Amino acid sequence: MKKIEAIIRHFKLEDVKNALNEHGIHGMTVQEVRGYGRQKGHTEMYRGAEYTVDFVPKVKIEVVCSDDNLDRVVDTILKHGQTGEIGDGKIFISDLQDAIRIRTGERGEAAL
Amino acid sequence: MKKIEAIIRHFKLEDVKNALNEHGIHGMTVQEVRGYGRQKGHTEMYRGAEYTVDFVPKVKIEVVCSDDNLDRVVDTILKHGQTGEIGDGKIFISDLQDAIRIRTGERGEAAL
Amino acid sequence: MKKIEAIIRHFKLEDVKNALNEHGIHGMTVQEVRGYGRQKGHTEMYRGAEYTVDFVPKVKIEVVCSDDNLDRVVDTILKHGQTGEIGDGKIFISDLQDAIRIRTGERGEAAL
Amino acid sequence: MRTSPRRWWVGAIAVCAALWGGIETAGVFGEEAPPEDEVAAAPETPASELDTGANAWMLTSSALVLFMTAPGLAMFYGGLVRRKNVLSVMMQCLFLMAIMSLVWGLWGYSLAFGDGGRWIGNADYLGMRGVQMEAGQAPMVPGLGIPRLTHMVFQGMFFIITPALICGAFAERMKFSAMVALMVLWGTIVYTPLCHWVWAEGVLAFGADGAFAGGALDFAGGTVVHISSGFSALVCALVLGPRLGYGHDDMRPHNLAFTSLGAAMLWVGWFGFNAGSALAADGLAASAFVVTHFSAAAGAVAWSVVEWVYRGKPSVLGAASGAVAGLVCITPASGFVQPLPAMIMGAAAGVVCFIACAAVKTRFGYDDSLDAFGVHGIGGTLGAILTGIFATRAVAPDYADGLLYSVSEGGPLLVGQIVAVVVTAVFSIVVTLVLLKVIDATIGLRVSQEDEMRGLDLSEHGEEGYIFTG
Amino acid sequence: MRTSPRRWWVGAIAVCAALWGGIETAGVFGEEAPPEDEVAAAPETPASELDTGANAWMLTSSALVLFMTAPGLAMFYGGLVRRKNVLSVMMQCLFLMAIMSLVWGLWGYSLAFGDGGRWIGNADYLGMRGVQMEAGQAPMVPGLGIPRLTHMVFQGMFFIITPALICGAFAERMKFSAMVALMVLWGTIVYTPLCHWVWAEGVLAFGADGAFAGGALDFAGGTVVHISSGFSALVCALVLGPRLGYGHDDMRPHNLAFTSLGAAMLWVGWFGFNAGSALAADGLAASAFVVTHFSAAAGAVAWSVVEWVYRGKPSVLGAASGAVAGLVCITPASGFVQPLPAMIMGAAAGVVCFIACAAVKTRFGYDDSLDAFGVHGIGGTLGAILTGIFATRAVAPDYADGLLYSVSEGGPLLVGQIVAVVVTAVFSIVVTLVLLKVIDATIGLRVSQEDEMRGLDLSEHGEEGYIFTG
Amino acid sequence: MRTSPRRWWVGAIAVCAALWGGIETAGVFGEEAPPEDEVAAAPETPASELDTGANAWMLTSSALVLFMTAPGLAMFYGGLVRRKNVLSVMMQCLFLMAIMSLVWGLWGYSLAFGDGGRWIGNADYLGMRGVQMEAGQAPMVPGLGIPRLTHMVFQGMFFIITPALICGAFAERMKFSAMVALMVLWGTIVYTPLCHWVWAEGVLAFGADGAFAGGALDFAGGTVVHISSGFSALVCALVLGPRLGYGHDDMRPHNLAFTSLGAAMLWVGWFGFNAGSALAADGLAASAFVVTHFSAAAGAVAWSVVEWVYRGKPSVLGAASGAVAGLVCITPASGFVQPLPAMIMGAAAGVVCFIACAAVKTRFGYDDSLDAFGVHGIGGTLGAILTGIFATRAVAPDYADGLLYSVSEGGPLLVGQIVAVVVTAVFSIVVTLVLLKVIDATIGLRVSQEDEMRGLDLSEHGEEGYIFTG
Ligand SMILES: Nc1ncnc2c1ncn2[C@@H]1O[C@H](COP(=O)(O)OP(=O)(O)O)[C@@H](O)[C@H]1O
Ligand SMILES: Nc1ncnc2c1ncn2[C@@H]1O[C@H](COP(=O)(O)OP(=O)(O)O)[C@@H](O)[C@H]1O
Ligand SMILES: Nc1ncnc2c1ncn2[C@@H]1O[C@H](COP(=O)(O)OP(=O)(O)O)[C@@H](O)[C@H]1O
Repeated sequence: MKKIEAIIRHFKLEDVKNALNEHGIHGMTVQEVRGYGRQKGHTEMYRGAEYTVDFVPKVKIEVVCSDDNLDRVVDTILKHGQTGEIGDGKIFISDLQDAIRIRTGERGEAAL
Repeated sequence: MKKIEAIIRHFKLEDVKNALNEHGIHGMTVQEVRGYGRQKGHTEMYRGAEYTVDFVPKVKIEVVCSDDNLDRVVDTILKHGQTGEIGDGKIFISDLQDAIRIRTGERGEAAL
Repeated sequence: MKKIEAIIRHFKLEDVKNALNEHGIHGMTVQEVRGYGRQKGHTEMYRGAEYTVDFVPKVKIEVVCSDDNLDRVVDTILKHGQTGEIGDGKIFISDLQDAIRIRTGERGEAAL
Repeated sequence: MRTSPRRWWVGAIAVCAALWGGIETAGVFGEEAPPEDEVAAAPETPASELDTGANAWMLTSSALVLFMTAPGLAMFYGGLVRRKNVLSVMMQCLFLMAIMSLVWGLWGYSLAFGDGGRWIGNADYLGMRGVQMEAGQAPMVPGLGIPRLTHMVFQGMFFIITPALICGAFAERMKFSAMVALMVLWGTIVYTPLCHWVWAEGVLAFGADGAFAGGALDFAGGTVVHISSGFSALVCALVLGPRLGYGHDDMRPHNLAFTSLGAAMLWVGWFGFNAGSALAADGLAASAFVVTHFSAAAGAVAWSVVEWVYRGKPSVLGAASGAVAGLVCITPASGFVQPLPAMIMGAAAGVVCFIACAAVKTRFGYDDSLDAFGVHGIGGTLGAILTGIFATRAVAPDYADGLLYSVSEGGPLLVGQIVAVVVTAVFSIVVTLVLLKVIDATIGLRVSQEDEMRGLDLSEHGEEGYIFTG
Repeated sequence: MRTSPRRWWVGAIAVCAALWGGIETAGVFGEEAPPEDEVAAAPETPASELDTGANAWMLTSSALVLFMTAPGLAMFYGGLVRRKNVLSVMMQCLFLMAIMSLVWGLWGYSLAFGDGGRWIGNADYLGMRGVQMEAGQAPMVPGLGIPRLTHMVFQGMFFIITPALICGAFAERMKFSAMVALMVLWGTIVYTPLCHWVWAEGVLAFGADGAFAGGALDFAGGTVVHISSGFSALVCALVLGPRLGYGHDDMRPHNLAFTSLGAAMLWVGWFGFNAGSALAADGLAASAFVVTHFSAAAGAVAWSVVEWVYRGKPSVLGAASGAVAGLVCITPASGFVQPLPAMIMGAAAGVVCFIACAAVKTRFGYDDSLDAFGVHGIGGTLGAILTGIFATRAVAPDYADGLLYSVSEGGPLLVGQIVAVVVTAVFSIVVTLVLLKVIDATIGLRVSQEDEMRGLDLSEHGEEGYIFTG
Repeated sequence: MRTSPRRWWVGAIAVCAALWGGIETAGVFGEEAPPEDEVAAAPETPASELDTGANAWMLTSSALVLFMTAPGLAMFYGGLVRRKNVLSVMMQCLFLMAIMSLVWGLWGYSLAFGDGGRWIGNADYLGMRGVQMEAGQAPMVPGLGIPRLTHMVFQGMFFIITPALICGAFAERMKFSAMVALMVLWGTIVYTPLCHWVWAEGVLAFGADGAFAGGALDFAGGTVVHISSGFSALVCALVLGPRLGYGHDDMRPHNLAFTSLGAAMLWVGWFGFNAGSALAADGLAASAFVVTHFSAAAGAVAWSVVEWVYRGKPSVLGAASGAVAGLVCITPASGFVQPLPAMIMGAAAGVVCFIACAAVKTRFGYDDSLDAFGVHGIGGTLGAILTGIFATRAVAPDYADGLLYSVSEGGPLLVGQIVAVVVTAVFSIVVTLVLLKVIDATIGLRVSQEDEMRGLDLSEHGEEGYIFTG
């Protein structure tokens, strides 16, 4: 099994989710993150003080899938997460040893 | 060492934490996530507009433990995170190469 | 490639980010987490009710880097994340199979 | 109330006629002469001329009392619940502002202030007849410098906030529909008679013919507003039972910034509540304003200090709660006591209500979610009793000295105060209990477990309070 | 307006002179005698003595109307947008409070209320001449018990909130600079003439010489405030086009707690708006206060109930919107109708505005972000028409009965009301359209796509609304 | 003050007696005759009859001024700190509302307004003797249409907000206990004498016998409120030192939505502050209301425009700060200047305070967390000086023309204004410094480093502002 973590733009989340869903991926977990990278942050001014804000709000999607599905997931995210501008984000792929469904105790791919 | 990520319901967090603690697991990291899966979301209405909200608020627990403790942690989460209703969540298990305690620089299981 | 997850104190984030940047690490992803560990929480009182809050706010940094850079990143975080007091946090290191830049589709270290 | 059951039907029928057939019922729309007795009353008080200063102050006070319910109470209570229920609380306040106003205009005011004898008003003011303008003139309240419209709307604001206070007891678990049904009935069956008993020469009015134990002093609503709502709240908390996970789950207030600001708004609005109850912009209004302020101040200090001593830290929730406790306690006394006794009353309320919320509730284990009973029931009772002690003819020469100043006058007064507390509490408890049972059997009182866990904002109203992502 | 183009230049020049050369222009600073016609007017009304009660109420009302714009509207609107635009909305309200006040003081009041004939005021009050104090005396408004300063500042608060209402239509996408330019021009070219037409014996004033169709009744601003802003808002929504991602992205209100509290503040402040429009603290003010309250109440109930029936759940946004709709609808009628008709008007507004927001907008697909047209345009139009039906001489003997009470009087009145609606709407639409085109060609109306996506708080103001981390 | 040290002890002893032995001290509870001199004063001003309009306005104003401290200032300041300190700021405001009111009622009012000579009041009003009602009558303020109770409570609201303003300087690091001690002492030792000097025919009162340089004009508290608090704030900032991580950590305001709304509330409340200072509902009140409004407007525009020009973007924090700066600046002048000069004063304040906050503070590096000195100290000083320039007998015939209108009168006036600024500043600085040193040596001023990092909400009050999880 694979764990795919993708850091994408907020307004792409809905599209990516729907596309994954259409490709048969019906589970994922999402969280708010702040990213630092090539995409520049901005400055803010409060009375006398200027603050440089380097972190940009992003969304992180985690999808666990079978090895077979890996490419499908990655391609879908690539396709639907892209704008072509700096800051589109990354996909990170790692191995997963096991998955368990808490409700039933099912293990492995059956748990997804 | 293993890294255990469990996505559970909010109101189970306290129980799971206490149970892990009783089983000698004294460290974990928790974050707010939103999950998409079999559990249905809901619709919201704002004047003319209807929004379908597919993501459900969940909590993600991360526990890093020695290989020996893996089963104990998994069993505890399974037992205390269960309601039997759809949406109880998942446990994901992966290998961890190393852990370091920032305060002391200790490595490996000593860092936990 | 390696994935380094570090749980640190909020007010160390700026220092760690700058130090990593100086060491040539120009990308990272950050999230708000709550940690449970040796560092004690606190109690809060609301009229008649007392609540024990065991979780302490922390920041989690995720850095993906090449195997070569691993030590540099770890050392930097260790150096700049330390206060010496309980609760400085942990660094967790794991293997990463692949990284992809969504904007371009580049893979591997080129994606970072 | 039970002595005149016929009147209820008269009222109900009349109001329906007024409403649905109203377009034809010219009287409702202003072309009929005012009711006879109002006309008759006029000659008695030829001096009842408009005092624009009084009217200005009373309109301002009306706005201030509405301001108490929302944003004030909505923010105060809204901050105390969990995030997932913040809107349900605000909705209760906002909807009560609306529905209770309609009830008040249609039949509430008439039942409360119609000149109907000792138990209940009459149909004179149904649908605003005799209240609204006639031939370009607004009927005046005999003996006062304000139009009856002003009196009606000022009192109507009390009719809103009283049920809204009760909502604190069943927050986070009651069905919205059941809440609406309860409050319309409660307002009609509990509030309007009580209001009549105390403020319209009824059976609890000081010095009224045939008043129980000589009647009681209640300047701005210790019995009518706080004891009635407080004890009804207790009944609600007991009948509905505790929230799921009470005592176990994290039920910390989700937004104490809101609660602090809401408490301050209540404090500001309360000047309208108490000083407005002078029904004039005179020295008595100023005095009521001052004692209200000092009692709130002393309550906030007292609760904070008790916390400081017993728990090591003064909390802003404590200061806010203490201020409200002080405000509740001074309410019945505000037209009868001097400034320094007001400080003592506020301080007493801060301490006593702290104990009620922190110790008594814990011991008995009921879940009065936002301490509606602990603050309003207990604070109101304390205020009613202390009024019997600290009232003075120096402030209100036509009434009576309290026990501190005169044993001969104060003794009977204190008895009257206690009788009024008991009557109000028992009446509120009994009727509320009956109403809850009826509603439980018909509509049902509580939301489902699943809905309660998901939060009432989503399950009852299909909305979320805050959307901070994106 | 087009009949007296010369006046514009007179005004503009005079105001510049007053401002920049003002230090020398002693008159501006108070040493010159009041303008001739004001002095001349005085003898006509020797009875114009200060009524401290009226003045107290009008100052209070002025504060209440400012309170409507901010915190009220700022909180109401601010909660409805997405998190990333909350400050931009608040900035619009706050900055309009500032800039419109300056415009009003410098030339707006003079253009609106100067005694200049049927189309526009004159230069009499430019730079506050004839308004400000002279020799320790504040000039009075002839026939009223209040100083002209009070009248000016009360009316000035309307000059603030009217453009602020429009902001709801183009929220989340308009350039701040364009907004400022638009509103200064709009206030001068649309608002001041309209205000003159309706409230200064102009072409829409009931019973004024040469008024269109006999003129219309508008007690507190159905045409001047709500129809003008509502239809201008529609034009803005159409010209600017929908927000990026409209109909696709998540555009749920980010803070309905704010919106609920803001609605309550609007409700409270509206007492100043409507009852203050009596310009006195008399029975009429009380009556206006009462009908305002009842209409808001009925609106909130009606909208909620419609939602409840058609969508299964009553929402707090619905109750809040309904209350505002009821308040809008009663505004023109508030000095002319009785309490029960006010309930009917509020209920009608609740239903009609719900349909406008939920069905009409969806069908036509324009993006009136916060329903400025749906609530103010539609609600204001409804109110103006219903005034022609429910107005009664029982409340305002000097005016006319509506259709319900008298066909002979009510028929013409209704025609006058409809004409006023049409004139106001057409005038507002045309001028707003021209202004938008001009601004689009010069400053540009919309922020860049990138800025819109990043949110206006950051891109236009360099700030963030909430920083909850750390 | 130093000339009558004996009086302090008299006061302290009397108040203790009044409080603890109070139950027996009948006088405190209203049965004793008013103090001799009050009775004696009455015959002089037989015309001092109750003006209900004035009283209505003054009670409203009192409510408005309290509204400024909380929710107004609490929200304004609360939004400016970091999330972890939001409650600590709100607690300061709420607790000061409470504790300062008690101090004012017990001895503050008597020291400030007792007829005690040039330096300090006397014991006449200790514990509300001579203020509270006697035999059903509220003692009147000689020469005014309002009861002394009204005067007392109105002035008491100033006694609350002044120390609350100082809190901006030491936000996020001062011990709560130290804050309480400081403010009780500061109120007694700094505020009450200053108030007496300026408003009770003391050494800074314009035209008073033996006033320094002929005294100064201060209508609503430029010296008493803003300069005193502003300079004391500077001392606090310097003595406490900067916050941990100042200049390095992220200290952005955590909730500018709150700050914007709070600023609007301050603006609304300020009408009570300034127009209420007329102590009547007359033309002067209207004038003060108008100039207050215009100055706020000009301040908001000016600050925003300066930001726009120099930094590229106008910010809502800028607009809000500018409005407050304009309000501060007009405060001393509000009963003496005309509308257009008020606009100039507001604009000047917007620019000058911007420089003070953005440039001066940065250069000198002190950490005045929320710019209490930059806005109130600088803005108050500017206002006091400009009063000497723009004051005119057209508004206040009994006082003096400023430099703009008359060199012969304005010159000396300006000197008097400057002397008053210097005296107030020096007095405030010196006493505040001493108080801080004493408190530092006893209670300690700052929380521990650990507590500061954890945030004062948790460490000082055991609470959290927002709990958005779950
Ligand atoms: N080395 C890294 N480790 C973890 N996350 C990273 C890393 N580099 C970038 N990211 C994440 O990816 C996001 C996008 O990266 P950025 O360099 O701005 O644009 P792009 O991916 O288009 O080159 C960042 O905001 C950050 O969240
Ligand atoms: N493939 C997946 N990858 C990552 N997270 C998942 C995946 N599937 C489910 N989840 C997470 O598990 C949660 C529960 O899943 P769901 O299908 O609703 O219920 P159940 O686990 O009881 O079958 C989801 O809300 C989501 O957070
Ligand atoms: N076993 C663990 N798994 C995951 N996270 C952990 C674990 N132990 C500790 N943490 C994280 O590290 C943080 C610091 O740990 P703590 O024991 O308090 O201090 P220290 O690291 O100095 O010993 C915790 O708040 C938690 O977020």
